[in-house]
Amino acid sequence: MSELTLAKPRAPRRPAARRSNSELYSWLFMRISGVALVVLVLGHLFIMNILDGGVHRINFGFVAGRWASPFWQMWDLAMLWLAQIHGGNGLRTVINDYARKDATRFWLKVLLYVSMVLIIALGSYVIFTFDPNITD
Amino acid sequence: MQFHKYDVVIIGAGGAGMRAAIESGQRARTAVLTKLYPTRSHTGAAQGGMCAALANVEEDNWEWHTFDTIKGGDYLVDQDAAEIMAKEAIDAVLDLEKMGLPFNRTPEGKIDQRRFGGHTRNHGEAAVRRACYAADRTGHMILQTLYQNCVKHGIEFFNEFYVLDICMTETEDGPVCTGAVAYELATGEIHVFQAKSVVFATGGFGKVFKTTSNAHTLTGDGMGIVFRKGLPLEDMEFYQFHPTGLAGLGILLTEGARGEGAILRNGSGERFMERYAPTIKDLAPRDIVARSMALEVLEGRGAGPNKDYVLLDCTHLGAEVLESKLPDITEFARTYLAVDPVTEPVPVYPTAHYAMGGIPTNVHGEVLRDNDNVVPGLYAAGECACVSVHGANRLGTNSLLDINVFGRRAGIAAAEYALSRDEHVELPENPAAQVEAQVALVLSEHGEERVADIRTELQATMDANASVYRTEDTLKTALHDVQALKERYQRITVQDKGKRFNTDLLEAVELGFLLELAEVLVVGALARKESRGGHAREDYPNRDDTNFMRHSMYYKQGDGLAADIRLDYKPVTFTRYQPMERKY
Amino acid sequence: MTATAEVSTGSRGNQPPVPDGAITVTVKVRRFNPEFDDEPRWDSFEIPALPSDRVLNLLHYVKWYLDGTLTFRRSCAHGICGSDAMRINGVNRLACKVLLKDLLASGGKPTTITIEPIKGLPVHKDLLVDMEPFFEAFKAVKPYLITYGNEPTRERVQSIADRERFDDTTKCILCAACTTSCPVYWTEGSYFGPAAIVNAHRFIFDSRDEGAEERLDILNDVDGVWRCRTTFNCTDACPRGIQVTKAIQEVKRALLFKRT
Amino acid sequence: MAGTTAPERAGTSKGGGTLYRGDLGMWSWVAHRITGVLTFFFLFAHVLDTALVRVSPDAYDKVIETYKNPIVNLFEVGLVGAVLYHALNGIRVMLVDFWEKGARYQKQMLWAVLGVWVLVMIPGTYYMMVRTVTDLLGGGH
Repeated sequence: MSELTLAKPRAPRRPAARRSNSELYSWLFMRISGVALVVLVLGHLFIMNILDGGVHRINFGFVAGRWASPFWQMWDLAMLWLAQIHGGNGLRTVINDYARKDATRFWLKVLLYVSMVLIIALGSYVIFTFDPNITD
Repeated sequence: MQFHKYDVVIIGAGGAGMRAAIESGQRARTAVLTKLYPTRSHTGAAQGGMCAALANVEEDNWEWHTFDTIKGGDYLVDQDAAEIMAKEAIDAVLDLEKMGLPFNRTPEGKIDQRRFGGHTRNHGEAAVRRACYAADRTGHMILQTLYQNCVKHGIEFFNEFYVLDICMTETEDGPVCTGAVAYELATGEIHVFQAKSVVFATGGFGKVFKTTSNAHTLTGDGMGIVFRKGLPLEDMEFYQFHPTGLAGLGILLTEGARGEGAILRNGSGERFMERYAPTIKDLAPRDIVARSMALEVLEGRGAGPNKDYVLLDCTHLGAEVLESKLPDITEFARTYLAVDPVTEPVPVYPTAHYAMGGIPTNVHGEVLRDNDNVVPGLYAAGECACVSVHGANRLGTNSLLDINVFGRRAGIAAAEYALSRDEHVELPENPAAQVEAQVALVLSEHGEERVADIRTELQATMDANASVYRTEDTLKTALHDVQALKERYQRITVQDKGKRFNTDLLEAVELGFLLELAEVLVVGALARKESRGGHAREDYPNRDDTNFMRHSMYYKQGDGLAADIRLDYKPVTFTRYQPMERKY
Repeated sequence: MTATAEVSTGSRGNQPPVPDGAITVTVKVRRFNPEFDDEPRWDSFEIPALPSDRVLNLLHYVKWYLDGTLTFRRSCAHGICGSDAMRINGVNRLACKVLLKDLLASGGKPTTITIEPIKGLPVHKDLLVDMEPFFEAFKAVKPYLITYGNEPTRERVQSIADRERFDDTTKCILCAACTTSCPVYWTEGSYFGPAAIVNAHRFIFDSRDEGAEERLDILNDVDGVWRCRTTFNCTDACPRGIQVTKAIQEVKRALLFKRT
Repeated sequence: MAGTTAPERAGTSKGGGTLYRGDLGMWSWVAHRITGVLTFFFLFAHVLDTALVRVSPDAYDKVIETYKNPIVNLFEVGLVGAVLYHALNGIRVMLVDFWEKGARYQKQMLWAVLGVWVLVMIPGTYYMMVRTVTDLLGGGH
């Protein structure tokens, strides 16, 4: 069957191009990462602070033991990235809400993004290059 | 002083003003001047519906609607105008629907309709479902929809610009309207708007009464301005009292409640309307119901500790009907009287509601300067105008209809008139002089009378002496009081002398209009020695078609507040319905 | 009490008779007239009033008998025109919909009512604020029926259920109580605010409307629905009982899942 | 595009005035913000201290010792409390976002959040503090 090419009489004429969805994605990311972080962070806190003597058993050896397992490496890596971006994005909205001047807003955000990148880079570097046999 | 030039200037942004603006704004350069924000207008308080013979739920036609309107108005209606209104009602409703108004729907998805007072099938046989409605906030929806469409069409509003005068230029062919003068509330600055046509849509003057459904801002400014210009006002003695105001407060409970089946009961629980209007009972026109209620109370059959009100019984309607079709009035009763209509009857008493009279116009909205001639360039529509489609008593829903039909007509006529003129007619010399003097006078120190005192006393005497029932004596008392108050008004003072949002000044100016219109109302009521529609004289209980089947026309003679009022008459237009006794 | 004590006693003639059953309450009003004042200040007035009085009655008492310069907007006085939104005892309310009996201090203690202008809009004078930014935001969401193609001769057909879908948001009276209760709106940002979204919702979910996509695009913006933090202040403030937050959430979900 | 962006409100927030007595939801949001920001700042410190494992076991152990200090231990309880509230309220917010009836039950859900928080924090605090307290009181073994 050949297709009719008549214009639909009530077809909407779409004005203007779709804008950016960035705020939508940022909002959605907060929810998804939030769910993941509930598990990751609460699990982490439970293990580190409550289970089996809590913080008192933690030392270099404990860390070494944990990061010997790729599972815990991945856990900590995911937690690092998600928490940084989740928190960074949260702080971005706080800055947006309360910064009075455009200049203030800009510089605060620069500071935020730079520190986020540094921390994520440092954290990832530490997790991947951890050497249990490091010597003084 | 600032100066503006437009084709059309519309004064007032309620239903009629915005309906006119939508038409005019698409044809000519239009400005809308309003002392409020448009969405604050009192059209938004209208509840029940807007009648049109759509015949969506039962057989109906616009001729029946015409007849009901004429009979409801006690035959003082100009029948050509009533025909136009009933005929154009159908398109008026459909237009609103197309503009987006969310009417309630029938199961088939058409606009739903319900019964309303005085609207009947086949010339009075039984109540008919004619009122198109959106729950009990039809007026709110109309106002919002019209405002939305004004936004859509980019209508230019001057919000919180209080028009205090219009400009009239004398020409060879008589006076022509050439503009308006407004006081900008935000700054205290005077603005002159030169225009080819001016449309008044300023609403009523219900604030002459104490117990009223009207907003604080309904002070008859437009009618007052026109009257002060020596132009006539028509049928001002006909003032409608809505039967069901919350007792003591005047807040409106829609007639739609009775349309949905609510019943009025007196102190002993009797459905007293069966005695006064055996056929359509609680759905009789408002004047009849209001008088019946007042009589019940006068004769000692009222309800409550002081037996000074009757009861609106909605309890048998059920919570679901109340919540879905009458949610707002249910809430009003709960909020303001702590009465829950679902379980107990609501105390009600007639409340001042609507001015049938106003600025006389023809069916195009053109303002009359006498019985035969119009003022070129001057238009009026809505409650401030008198076409006259309401005669001596307006039927419920016909006001929302009036603003849409005649608002539209006035908007079109004003724009087309403006487009037909190449040049603006020159403004009179010093167009703002009078307003400047008026404002300066109010702000100057010239007495110690308080605006609130005079207004309170005015409202008290009007409630006591010129409301549902009137006699020679009460009206004379009222006239005496009003004139004494007018004299005291010369010595008012306001505390706020500033320029920024001086609402103290605003209230003082408004009171001046109220006093003037109250006097016209009382003078007219005294002169009309008969009972007809909303005007009920105890001393002349019958309708007198021989002497009074005619419109009253009032002219201000001379200058100043204490000037005389000249009374004249204008014949009623008949087309096909001869006056009959009015029974329901 | 300082300068206000003089005013409170009434400088012009007698006060109106005090009705039976009246109680005296203190009304503390936030005053500011940029014409004369550098800073906002508090004024207190002692007012005899009945428990059934609305807060608007108290303000009228002040304006009419104590201090004529007190400035506020009002019109219908029964909650349908939306003129007199103000902050009463810390929350946004319509002055004509709050009764004194609901504000009385418990146990017969003296009652003080604080009244301030709504937050987040520039104060013009006393309780009267600049509404223009509010209405600009309203206009920006295209708050009118958008359709394409030819109009039908009769009414557009709409089922009862489709009509019901957007009933709640048609109640809006544009009083700004919701928008100016929103903590995000108070800050310097240019958030559209709840009222604008409510009015967009009213059309987005109207089965007759064909402009939903345009409005959703607008609300998808930096200043749109994603700035909503679901604090529910707007729902609490709405004098018409509109479930404002719910409406905003429905717009968010429309953007997320299907766009209407 | 002109006409479709919300207007700026210059000179709005006149200082003074009373605190807005908002809905419970507003206070839950205030708490959510505060706990979020605090946790984020802690995260900075925590990544830095953990990074010391790349320097030397000694350096790391030294820093970790401070975590075992009674005062810091108390802060840890606070941290857990903050994170737990942020997590629970975050779940509430998501239910408001995605559950049809979420908006209607937001207050009940807030009470549930606080209830769960208390129920978890009581044993949580006990386990986190028990060793520190016994050490402090000179008990042992």
